Amino acid sequence: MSDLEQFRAETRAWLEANCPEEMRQPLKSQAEHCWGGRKWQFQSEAQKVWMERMADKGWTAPQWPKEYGGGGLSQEEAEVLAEEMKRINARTPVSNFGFWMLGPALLKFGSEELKREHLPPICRGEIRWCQGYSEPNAGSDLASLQTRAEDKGDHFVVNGQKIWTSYADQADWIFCLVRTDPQATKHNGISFVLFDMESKGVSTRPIELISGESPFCETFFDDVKVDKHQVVGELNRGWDVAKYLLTHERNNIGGEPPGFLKGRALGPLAAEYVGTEHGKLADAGLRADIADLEIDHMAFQALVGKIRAEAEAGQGVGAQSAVLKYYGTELNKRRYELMMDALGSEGLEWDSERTQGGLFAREWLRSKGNSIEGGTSEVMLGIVSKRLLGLPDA
Amino acid sequence: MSDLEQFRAETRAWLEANCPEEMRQPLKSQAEHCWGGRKWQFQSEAQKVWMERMADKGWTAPQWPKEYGGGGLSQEEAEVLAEEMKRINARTPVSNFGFWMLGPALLKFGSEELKREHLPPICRGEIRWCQGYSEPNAGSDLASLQTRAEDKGDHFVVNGQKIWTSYADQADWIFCLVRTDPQATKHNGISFVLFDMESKGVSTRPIELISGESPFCETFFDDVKVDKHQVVGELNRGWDVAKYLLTHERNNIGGEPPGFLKGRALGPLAAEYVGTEHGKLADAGLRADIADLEIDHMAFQALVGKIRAEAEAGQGVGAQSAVLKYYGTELNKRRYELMMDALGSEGLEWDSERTQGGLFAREWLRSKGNSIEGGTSEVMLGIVSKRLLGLPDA
Amino acid sequence: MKLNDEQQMLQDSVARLMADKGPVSHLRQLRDEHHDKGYDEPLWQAMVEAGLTGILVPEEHGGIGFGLVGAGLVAREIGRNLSVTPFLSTAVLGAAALSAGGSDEQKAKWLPAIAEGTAIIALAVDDGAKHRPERLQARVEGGTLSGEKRLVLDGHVADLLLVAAGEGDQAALYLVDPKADGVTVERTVMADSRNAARIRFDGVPAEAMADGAAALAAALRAGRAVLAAELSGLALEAFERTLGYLKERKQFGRLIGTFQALQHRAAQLSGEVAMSEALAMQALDACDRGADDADQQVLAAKAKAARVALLAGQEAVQMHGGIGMTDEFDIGFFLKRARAGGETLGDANYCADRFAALRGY
Amino acid sequence: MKLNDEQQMLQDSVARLMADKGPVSHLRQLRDEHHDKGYDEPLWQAMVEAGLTGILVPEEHGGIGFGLVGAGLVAREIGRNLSVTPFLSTAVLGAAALSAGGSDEQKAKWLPAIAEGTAIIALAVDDGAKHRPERLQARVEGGTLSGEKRLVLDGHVADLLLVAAGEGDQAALYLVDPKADGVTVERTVMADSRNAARIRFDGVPAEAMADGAAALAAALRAGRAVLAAELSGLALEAFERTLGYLKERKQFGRLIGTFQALQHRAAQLSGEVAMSEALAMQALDACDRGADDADQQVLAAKAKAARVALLAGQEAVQMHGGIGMTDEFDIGFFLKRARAGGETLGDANYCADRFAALRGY
Repeated sequence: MSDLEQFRAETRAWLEANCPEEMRQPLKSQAEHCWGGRKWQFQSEAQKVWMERMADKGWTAPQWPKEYGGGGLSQEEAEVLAEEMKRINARTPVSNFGFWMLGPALLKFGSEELKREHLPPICRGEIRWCQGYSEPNAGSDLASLQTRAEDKGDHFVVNGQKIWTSYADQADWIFCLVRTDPQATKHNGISFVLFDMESKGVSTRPIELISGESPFCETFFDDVKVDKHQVVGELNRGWDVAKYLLTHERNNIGGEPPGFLKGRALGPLAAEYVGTEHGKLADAGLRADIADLEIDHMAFQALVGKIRAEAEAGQGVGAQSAVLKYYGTELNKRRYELMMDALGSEGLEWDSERTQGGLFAREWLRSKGNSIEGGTSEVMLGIVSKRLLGLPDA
Repeated sequence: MSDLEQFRAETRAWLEANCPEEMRQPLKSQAEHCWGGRKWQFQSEAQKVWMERMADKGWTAPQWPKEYGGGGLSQEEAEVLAEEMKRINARTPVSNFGFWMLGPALLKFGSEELKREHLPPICRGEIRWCQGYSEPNAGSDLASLQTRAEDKGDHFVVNGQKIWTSYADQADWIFCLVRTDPQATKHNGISFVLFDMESKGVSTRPIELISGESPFCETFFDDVKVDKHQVVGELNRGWDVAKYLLTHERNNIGGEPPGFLKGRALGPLAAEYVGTEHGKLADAGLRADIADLEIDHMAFQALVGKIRAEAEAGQGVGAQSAVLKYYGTELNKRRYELMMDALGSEGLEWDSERTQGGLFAREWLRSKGNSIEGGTSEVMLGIVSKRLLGLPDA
Repeated sequence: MKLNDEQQMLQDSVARLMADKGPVSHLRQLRDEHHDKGYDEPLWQAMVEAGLTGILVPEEHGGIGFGLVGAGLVAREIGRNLSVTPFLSTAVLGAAALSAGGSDEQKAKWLPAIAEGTAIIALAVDDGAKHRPERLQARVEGGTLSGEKRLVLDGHVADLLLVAAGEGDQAALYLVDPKADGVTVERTVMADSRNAARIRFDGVPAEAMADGAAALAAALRAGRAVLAAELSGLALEAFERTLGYLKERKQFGRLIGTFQALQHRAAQLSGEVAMSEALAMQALDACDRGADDADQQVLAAKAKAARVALLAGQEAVQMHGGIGMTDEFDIGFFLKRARAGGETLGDANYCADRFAALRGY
Repeated sequence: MKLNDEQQMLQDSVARLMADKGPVSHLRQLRDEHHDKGYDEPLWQAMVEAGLTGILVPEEHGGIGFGLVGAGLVAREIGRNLSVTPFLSTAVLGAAALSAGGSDEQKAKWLPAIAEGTAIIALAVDDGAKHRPERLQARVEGGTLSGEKRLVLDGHVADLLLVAAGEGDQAALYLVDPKADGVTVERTVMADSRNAARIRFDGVPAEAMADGAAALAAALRAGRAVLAAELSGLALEAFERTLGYLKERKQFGRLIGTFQALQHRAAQLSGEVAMSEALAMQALDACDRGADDADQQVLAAKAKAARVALLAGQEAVQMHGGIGMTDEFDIGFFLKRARAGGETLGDANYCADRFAALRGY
C-alpha cells in the first residue's frame, strides 16, 4: 500500500468514527454553515463537536503548516481528505474569511510573529474575520480608497468608512486596506492592517440586499487605534497583498455553485416541475438552455483544471484569474435564472414554509451580486483585454 | 367608390394587362434583378417590356414628380401600387442606386437643372448609378476621406481612390464624395459631385467577396475632369447630402430579408430538411431559435412601423435610423445562420446545380457584410448611445 | 401603429395618475407593513374614479369600453411605477372573461361591479408551478369543482373566482364563490411583493358560463397582451433609471457612461426596450381590430416583453453595481417584478413554443 | 488535463509541420486550380513520413498508437492552418472504425495501409442533409446495400467506403468497394473548399465487420472529439489573427483595439476559445482513459467547439470590417470551415440534444 493509500484508509476510518451523522447531510441553505468566532452560537452539539475534532487534527486548514494549527498535508493528501469528506457528504467543519483570505495572505506576506498570533485561533474556529476593502464611491476602483491611518509613533489612528464588509457585524477581527501615505497616489501608500472589531471607535450597520439577507455591512472607523505591528507585508505596500488576495479569491471560483444548487443537477429538478414528454423535459426551450449551460459549465471546469495544472507547474495564474472570475460568476447567474425558469411560480414564493422562506428567489437574487463583488465583470473583462491580450489603452 | 378605390381598380387592371407572366415569378436569386443602364443586357424580352411599360407610366419611381419622369403618386397611392404588385408577385421593373440614393438626394438638395438632367434617365432605366463614399484606410470613418477635387476654374480635376463602389464596373455615372477644400478638417470641405464613369482617367477593379460574388469595386480617379455644375447642394457642404442619404438608406431597412429568404418563412423550409416529430420540427433547438428570430422580427417590424408613423407625423427619424440599421442587419445575419442550420450539408454545397451554384452558402456569407457596409454595427451603436441616449464622450 | 388623440390623452393622464398616486415607494410601504390586502387601496379608488377599472367593460355595463390598447396604456404606466392594484386580475382578466363568455345575468351582475370597483375578481388557471392551460388537472363533475390552483393573483381578497377546469374533454372557466364551503385559500406573497394565492377546491359548487371556453381564451389573450405592455413599461423605466445613473456615477475618475462597453450595451438595451414596447402595442391593437394573427402577435409580444424586462432588470442591477444589490435602492424591485410578470400566464419559452405551433412548425 | 512531455513534443513538431507544409495558402491554391483530388498531396505525404497517418493505428499494425489526445493535437494544428488532408476521414474515422469493429483480416488489410498512407478511407453516414445516425434509411439486405449518402468526406478519392446502414433493427458499418457496380459517386465541393461526395448505392455488395455497431459508435465518437479539437484550433487562429488586426488597424485616428466595446468582445471571445480548447482536450483524454462519461464529454466538446468556432469566425469577419469580406484576405476561410466542420458528424443542436438525453433529461 502506498503512503497515499494508507493515508486514505486512515482518513476514511477517522472520518467514519468522528464525523457526527448530522454533519453528513448537505446544507439545506447557507444559513446552516458554521462560521465560528467569539460570537458564534452553534446550531447543534454536533456542529460544535465536529468543528473541534477537525480542529484538533488541524484539518480545518489541511494544508497550513502544523506549527500554526494546520494539518500540514501535501496537495495530494489534501485532495484525498476532500474526496473522503465528499464521499460521506461531510460538511465543512468551519470556514470564514480567516481561512479563505487572511490565512493565505499571512502565509505569504506575514511576519513570523503575526502568523503565530493569528493563524492558530483561525484554525480553532475561535476568531471570525471580515474584509475591509471597498469604500462608498470607490466601487471597483479600489485604488482610490480614502480611509486613512495616521502615524502616531507606536500606533496608527484609523478614520474612514468601508462598505461591503462581509458579516462585519458578526466578525471579531478585520483585515483592512488603509491609506498610510496621503501624499502617494493611487496604488501606492496603502497598507494592509489588522485590528479587533471590538476596538473603540468601530461601528457597523448591516446592509439589506435585494434578497432580503444582510451578509454585508457598512463599517465606520472613528479614531480607531491600531498597533503598528499589525501591518501585513511592508508599510505602504498593502496593494501587493490585496492584489494577491483578489487573484487568490478569483482563482478559487471553481464553478461549483454556492447555495441550493450546490451538488444539484438542473435536469432532474426541472423534470419535477415542468414534467416530461416523450422521455424529454416537456419544455424544449428550457431543455436546450440547460444543456447549453451544462456544456458551458463542463468547458469552464476543463479550463479551470487546465489553468490550475499550469499553475502547479509553475506557470502561475495571474490575470487568468480574471477569466475564471468572469465566467464562473456569469455561469452561476445563468444557472440561477434557469432554476427559476424551472420552478415557475413555486420559485417565486417569498415567505412560504414550503420554500424555506423563499430560498429559491432569494438565492436567485443573491447570485446577481456575484458579478459585482470581488471586481465587476466589466473590470474582469478589462483586465483580460489589457493584461492577457495586450490590447492598448485609449 | 373613393378615389383610392378607383385608383386600386385601375392599377389592378393595368397590371393584369401589362405585367408579363414571366415577370410575375419571385426572383430565384439576386442575379435576376433588372439593374438597367447603358450596358444592361436584358435577360429576356419580358424584362425589357416590363421595364419600359412601367417607365412609361412613371411607376419605376412612383412618388417622384411627373415632370422628372416619376409617377407623381401620393404615399397612399404608392402603397396601393405596391400592394397590387405584390398581389401578383410582380417584380420590381428596374432599380439601382439612382433610384435608392441619388434620386432622393437630388430631390432634396439638387438644383432644378440637375434634376431635369438626371432624374428622367434614371426613371427610364437608361442610366445606372454607383456610389463613391468609402476609401481604403477610411472604412467607417468617412470624414477622413482624401480623394481631392482641384478647382480649375470651370471644372474640377479629381484624383484619388474609392473602395466598396457597388457595381462600379457596370455603372454609367457615379455620385461621389470628394474633398474640395483641403484646408478644412474632417466633415467640412467635402463636396458631393456627379460624373460619368466613362470620363477619361476613371478605372475600376472588381473586389471578389468571400461569397465569390463581386458586387463591389475599387475605383481609381486619375485627373478626372468634372463639370462644376455637377455639384449637388452647396460646395464644401457635401457632408449634409451624404448624411441625409446614409440616414435615408438605413431608414429603408425594413426587415424584409434580401435574397433567397425574401418572402420565405424559415419554419416550413426547416421542416423540409430536418423533418418533424410529434407535429413539431424534429430539431427542438432549431425550432426555438426560429421562433425567437420570428418574434424578434415581428418586434422589429412593429418598431419600424412606429418610427415611420412618427416620421410621417413630422417627428423625423434622425438617429433612429441607426437603431433600424443595427437591428435590421443583425436580424438578417441571424436569419441566414438559421437557414444554414436548417439546410445542413445541402446548404454547404458550393457549386452544385442542385443549389444553383451554392446559392445558400453564398447568400449566408454575403449577409455578413450587412453589418459592415453603410456604417458598421459598432458605428450604429455609437450613434445610438451618443445621439439618442445622450451618453457623454470619454 | 401610432396612438390616436384619444389614446394619447389617456396615456398622458394615466402617466400623471400613476406617478402621483402609485409610485414605487407605495410598493415598498405595502411590503414593509405586510399590508393585509396587499394592494394600494387609495390608488385603486383613484382608478375607479378615473373610470380605469371599467376600461374593458362595455358602456352598457357602466364601463368606458376603451379596448385593449387602452388597457395596455394603463398597464404600461403600472409597469413604470410598479403600482400595486388588482387592475390585471379584475379589470383585465375578469372583465375580458365575463365579456367574452358570461351569460347575460353574469354580465349584468359582475361587469358593473368591476367598473364601479365594488368587486375584485381573481382568475385561477395554473394547477402546477408552470402555466399549462392545455393540460388542466382541476375537474368539474356534476357541477362541483375539485382541484388546486396556484398563482391566483389577488386570490385572497377576491369576491369572485374564475376557475379554469376540465369537464369531459372541454376546458372552461367556472364562477366560484370564494366563501363557499370546500374552498381553502392560502395567501402567498411573491418575490415581487405582490399577492397571489394557492386555493384548494374540494367539491365546491361551480357555476358554468355561457361560453366558458371562450371566456378562458379571451382572458388569457387579454392578460398576456396587457402583461406585455406592463413588462415593456417596466423595462423602459428600469432602462431610463440606469441611463440616468450612467450619466451621474463616476468610477476611475470618469463618468461610467463614458465607457464604450457600457454605451454599446445601453444602446442595445434601448433598442430591445423600444421593440418590446412597439410589439406590445401592435399586439393589443391587433386584438382590438380582430386581426387574424392576433394570437400570434400576443404570444410574440408576451415572450419578447418577458425576455426584455428580465434583461433590463439584470442589466440595471449590474450597471448600478453594489448599490443595485441593496434593498434600500429601488432598482431591484424592477428585476423582481420582471421575473414574476414574465412567469404569469406563461413564460417566454411557453409563449414561444405556442407561437411556433401557431406558425405551423 | 495537462499535456505530458511526449504529447507536448508531438504538438510542437506538428505545429511546425503544418505551418511549413500546410498553410492556408495551400487551401486557396487547391481551390483556385480546382484540384482533382482536392487535398494537399505533398502535405499528406509528409504526414505519412512523420507517422501521423498511423496515430490511431495500433503498433502491431504499423501505427504509433498515440491515442485520441494525439490525434486531437494534430487536428488542432490542422484547424489553425486550415490544412487540407484526408486525416479526419482516413486516419481518424477509418482507423477508429476498423480498430474498434474490424475482423482480424480487415484490420490486417486496412490498418497498415492507413498507417503507410496507401489507402484513403471514407465514412458514409448521413442519408439526408442533417446528421441523424439514429434514423438511418440506407439498408443492407442479403449482403447488398442500397441507399444514398451525403457529406462523405474524401468520398470521391476513397479506396474503401465505410457505410452506415440498417440491417433488421441494427445499424452498423459495412465495407464497400467504391469501384463496385452500382456505386455512383458525385463529388461535391463544399463552402470550405473541401471534398465531400454524394454516393448512391444500388444493390452493392457490402462486407460486414466483426462488430459493425461498435465500429460506427467508435468512429462517430473519435470523429466528433477530433473535430472539436480542429474547430478549437481554428477558433484560436481566427481569434489571434483578429487580435493582431485590432492592434494594427486605425479608425477615427485610433487603433481599433483601444475601443472598449471591442476589447470586451475580444476578452469574451478569448475565454470562449480557451474553454473550447480545454474541453476538447479533456474529452479526447476521457476517451483514451475510457472514462464513464466520455460520450457526454465528446458531445459537449463538439457542441461547444462548433458554437465557438462559428462565433470566432463571425467576430473575425466583423472586426476586420470590409477587408474581412474580401476573398483576397484569408480570414473568411475560417468562417467557412467553422460552419462546415460544425455541421460534420452532428451540429451543435444535435450534440446538445444527445448530451441532454445522456444526462437523463
